[in-house]
Amino acid sequence: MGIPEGIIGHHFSSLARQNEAMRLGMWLFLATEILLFAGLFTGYAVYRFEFPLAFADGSRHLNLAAGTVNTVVLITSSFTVALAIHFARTDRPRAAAVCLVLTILMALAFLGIKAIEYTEHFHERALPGKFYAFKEVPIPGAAMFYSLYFLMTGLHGLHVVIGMSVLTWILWRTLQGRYSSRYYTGLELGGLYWHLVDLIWIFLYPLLYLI
Amino acid sequence: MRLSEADSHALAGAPAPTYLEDGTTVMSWLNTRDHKRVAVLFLFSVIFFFFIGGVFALLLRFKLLQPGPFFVDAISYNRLFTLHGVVMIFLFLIPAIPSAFGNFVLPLMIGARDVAFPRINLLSWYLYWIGAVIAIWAMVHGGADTGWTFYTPYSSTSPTQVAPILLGAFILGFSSILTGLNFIVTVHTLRAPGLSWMRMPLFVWGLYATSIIQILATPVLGITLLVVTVERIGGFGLFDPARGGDPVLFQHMFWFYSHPAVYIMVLPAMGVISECVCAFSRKNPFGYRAIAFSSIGIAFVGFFTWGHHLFVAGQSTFIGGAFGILSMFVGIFTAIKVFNWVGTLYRGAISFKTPFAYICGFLYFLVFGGMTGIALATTSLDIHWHDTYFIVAHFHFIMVGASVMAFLAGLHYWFPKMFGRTYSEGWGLVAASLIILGFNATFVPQFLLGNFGMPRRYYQYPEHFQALNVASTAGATLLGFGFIIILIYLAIALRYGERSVPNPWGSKGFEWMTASPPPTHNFDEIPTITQMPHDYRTHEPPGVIRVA
Amino acid sequence: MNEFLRRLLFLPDQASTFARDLDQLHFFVIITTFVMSTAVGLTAIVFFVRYRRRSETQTTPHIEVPPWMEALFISVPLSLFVFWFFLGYREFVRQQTPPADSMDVYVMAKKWMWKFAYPDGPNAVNVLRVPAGRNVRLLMTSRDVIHSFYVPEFRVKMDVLPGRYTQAWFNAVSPGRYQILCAEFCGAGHSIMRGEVIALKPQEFEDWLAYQHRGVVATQDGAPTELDFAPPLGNLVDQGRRIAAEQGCLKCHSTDGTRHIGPTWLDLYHRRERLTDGSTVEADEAYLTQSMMDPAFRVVEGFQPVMPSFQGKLAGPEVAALLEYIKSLQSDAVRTGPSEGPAYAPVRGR
Amino acid sequence: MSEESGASGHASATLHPGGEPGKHAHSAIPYVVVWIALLFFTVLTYLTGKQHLGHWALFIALAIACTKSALVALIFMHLKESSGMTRLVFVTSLVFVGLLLFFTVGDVATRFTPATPAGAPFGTERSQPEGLLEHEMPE
Repeated sequence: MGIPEGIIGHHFSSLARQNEAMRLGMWLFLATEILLFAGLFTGYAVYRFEFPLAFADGSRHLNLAAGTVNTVVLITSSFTVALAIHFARTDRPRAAAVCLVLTILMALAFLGIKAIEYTEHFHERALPGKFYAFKEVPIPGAAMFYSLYFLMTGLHGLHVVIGMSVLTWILWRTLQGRYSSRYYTGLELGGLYWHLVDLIWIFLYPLLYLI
Repeated sequence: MRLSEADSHALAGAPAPTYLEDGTTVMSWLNTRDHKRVAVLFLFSVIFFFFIGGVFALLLRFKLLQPGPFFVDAISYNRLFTLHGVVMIFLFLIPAIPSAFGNFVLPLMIGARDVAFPRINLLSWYLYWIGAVIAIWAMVHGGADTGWTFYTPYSSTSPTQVAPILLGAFILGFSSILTGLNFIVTVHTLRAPGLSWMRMPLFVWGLYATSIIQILATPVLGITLLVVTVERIGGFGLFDPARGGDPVLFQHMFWFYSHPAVYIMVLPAMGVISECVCAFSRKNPFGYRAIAFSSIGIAFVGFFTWGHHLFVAGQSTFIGGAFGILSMFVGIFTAIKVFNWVGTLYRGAISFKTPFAYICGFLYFLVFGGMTGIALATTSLDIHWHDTYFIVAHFHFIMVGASVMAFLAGLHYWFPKMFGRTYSEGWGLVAASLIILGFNATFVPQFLLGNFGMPRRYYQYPEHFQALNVASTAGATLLGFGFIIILIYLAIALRYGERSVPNPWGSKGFEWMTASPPPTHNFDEIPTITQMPHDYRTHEPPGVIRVA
Repeated sequence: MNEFLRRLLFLPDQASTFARDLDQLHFFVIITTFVMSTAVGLTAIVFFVRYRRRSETQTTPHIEVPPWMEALFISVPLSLFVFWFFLGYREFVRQQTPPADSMDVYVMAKKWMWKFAYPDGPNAVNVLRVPAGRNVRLLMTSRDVIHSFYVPEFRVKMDVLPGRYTQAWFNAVSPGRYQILCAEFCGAGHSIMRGEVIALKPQEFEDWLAYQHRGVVATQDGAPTELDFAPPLGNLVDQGRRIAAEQGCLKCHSTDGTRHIGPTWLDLYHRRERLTDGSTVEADEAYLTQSMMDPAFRVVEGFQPVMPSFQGKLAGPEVAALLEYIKSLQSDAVRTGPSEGPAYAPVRGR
Repeated sequence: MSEESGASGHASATLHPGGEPGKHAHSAIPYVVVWIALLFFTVLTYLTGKQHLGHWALFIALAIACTKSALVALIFMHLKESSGMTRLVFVTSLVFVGLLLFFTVGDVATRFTPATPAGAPFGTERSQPEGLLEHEMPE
């Protein structure tokens, strides 16, 4: 009937109850992720308050086009993940798999564009902390902006990599026919994680690129 | 589903073996999904680290017998107090009650067969050990000398092994998060039929509130430690004053976790006391709702008060006042609990057993420790007391006086439940009085030292502080003896103790609904709950397994 | 009563204007704490005895707290705590807000010493001289890690942060000596990072200031005052300055970076100097000591070998004091000339 | 928080459509609409961001970002149709982010900030003696 053997734990009374538990667990985990980033956002708020000019200048030297393209890429990948869940839910595993492949490709594209940006910064010596030697923005505080930029995008990039690995694993399970209208919680949880990655970027984009 | 030995026994019609008998190989423990076994693994781990931390403490106290250089050099002394703090907080206090006792009795109390995510539960224990091993590795390779608070810029410039300790604490944070996550989901989805929120045992309320803090606060510590690690290893971070960084920002982020973390240590302790007070006075809780909601209140308001650690740290006067008054409200919730515990005794049937001795200690230490906490939060008094031994004494009153007393109360209360054996009551009372006496002798002089003006983390101190320091060291020795006695008689009881009846205390807490020790799957049939916990209007002789 | 409680609680002397007020609050808080804890404890003990278990089959009635009692449980401690807070916060604001007429002293903390500089010139290491009965504001910053300026007798404590200024103030009520302790952990020397506040009679303080102003170059006239005898801790720099003046070092070596007959002492310590023979040397203790004893052996490029040997003229401790004095002369530390300290008006909040 | 989720098994079935497989047809149209809306808001934030609107810029950017994330959370992440508890978890986490931000920035904004001495190796823009911030940003 589409529910693989051994899906329900012995301690749960029903699959619905177990799904509810897993979903709640995932949301709690996402809450911890949000608070993980909250630390960096706090640092950002404090230093933007202390160094408004340096932040404006530093922001203007980021690659706005690349940032915007990346935003579109991530939003679209979020969309395809939502579609993948939709297709699994309506018993169309092949379409779901295609959507997941698209998502993973977009994740790779995101990382590629980010890598290009990082390379540019490296050549300009617009590096964080003590490595900062960017000639165009010599004012104090700019090093702090770049520290924050690298910490925030770096941690976010790490999450993209993790999300991508999770989605690859889920793609594999989808291809095995694990998910259907009867049971798709695994896919859904992976999707939630990916949406969170998107959610964080939605805030990083205006805060870093559009000051 | 794995067909366990318990199942095969049940099929054969024999009484189900206890969880202790269901597999005796090492792998059956290391690869268990049973919340009770994970709890026992945690229990032995935290006790192990408690003694390690205790040895550090005694070495520190020994050095402080003399005002000048003595016994160890300054750097070793600094490493010792750092390790004492790190071990006691991250490896003992935070996991002690939730991960050991919570894991064991929470599913029993809510009539569940296991926690929601048994594998994650086991993972939490492994993460604990990974974190611990990294921390131990760092200790062996020179340790760190920053204090457990890791204040920057000292921690980003100290030549010692700070990075691995930070990493260890980061991983231990993960372990703590996973336990909290598991508990919240378990409470939401696995309660037995009839167990409404307003019938949940108070210990479960305490653990639920604790879990909220673990979920919301621990990640902030994680990112803070990560940023310091990046600053140390990578040379860039957010706290370097040479590049406009603000060391006070670190303190804000650190205490955003570490103040609520105090409640991670104390809320489960309060839950244990709520259970024990009812069980040993054989009385329903005086104010069930008040105790339950004040746990949630503490979890919530506990987040609004972190700035009272920064009154003299360069924080603004205005925000200091805001944090000061918000801190007063946390005190109220604790006061409500204390009054209700005392109220529970009214017209009860009090039996002065070993756990009850710890309850008395707990009440006294919590009231005194808590009131000095309120005094500290009055802002101006904190100026003189901040970073002196007064603070040291205050938080030891809360952490040792309240949390460790509750840990010991729970250990004695649930010992028959966990291992099906009884311990020597006489030795129990001897150790309890020794510990309560030793504790006072250790930390009351430290309050006075703080008043006198001795800053904390002092290797050498002006000579006029010596008398009080000697008194404190003498008390610590007594305290150490007390703990060793407990270790000995419990170890003996574990092996040679008399078999306990299923409910030796005649308690009507829900965890006693099943056998002691419980079978692997906890209940042959999931019970239906029809009443509040600790309803002593009727009597059933101890030893009868109630199926409610 | 005040004195009795103070001694009972092991509080140090009340040597500043607000120490006494704070202690009153302290006593009030501690006494209410004791009264409340005792009340709770006695109630519990009465219950222990009155309601001890009489039989193993005893049952108990179901009693729930009446709402009015719950309200009492909340309102009584809450009003008490809020009352404490407002008493305390009033005092806190007073402590955090230096009066406008304060005399300013800059404090620079570093591992593990305190440097004090007065806006109009003199500076000192580990010894803070202030006039008694006058408001003194400290503007403090650190060169390395966080320290904390703590004088128990004044009930004053304030963290000293790198990268920004914090302030504290006090008013010493009577002349005397009070220990300064570092209260924020700062490393191996944390517990010996001590200094001393010497509160002087106003006239003595003026004399001391004038003496400092007359400068280090002038020879001493008149009998040495008590002030000249350095306190036991951390006075090497002061001694070194006096020796430098007495021995005439400062006739050739400047301390403010200007070029004179000999190399300036400012920032000399650990400076790499190029020598006349083309090699370089780091001006560490060894080189500095050697230059006092055998000046012509290694001469810095651009200077003439005119310095006399001080072999036999300087005792060992005096050399050490001189070295400490030279070490203390760091341009980013405390200035010798009139200070270009921070403008004290807060940037915002006009 | 007092919902009887633990005691009543049937309640959870309504919490999520996954509990009742295949009962009602699920439509993909909301996802497409949200996707287009997200792209629209991205363009909007890009355009307003390039105007450098001074004090309002941050406010507008954050308002748009909040709208976008609300869309993602409600539709893509199915928060609209989830149980009250998951919503509570999400909202609580945001509240605590706000808490951390509010008090920390509140501290920095109300601190005693003496002007730093000229040539000091530290100090922030706000601590410059001249009213540097009165000027608008360059460009």
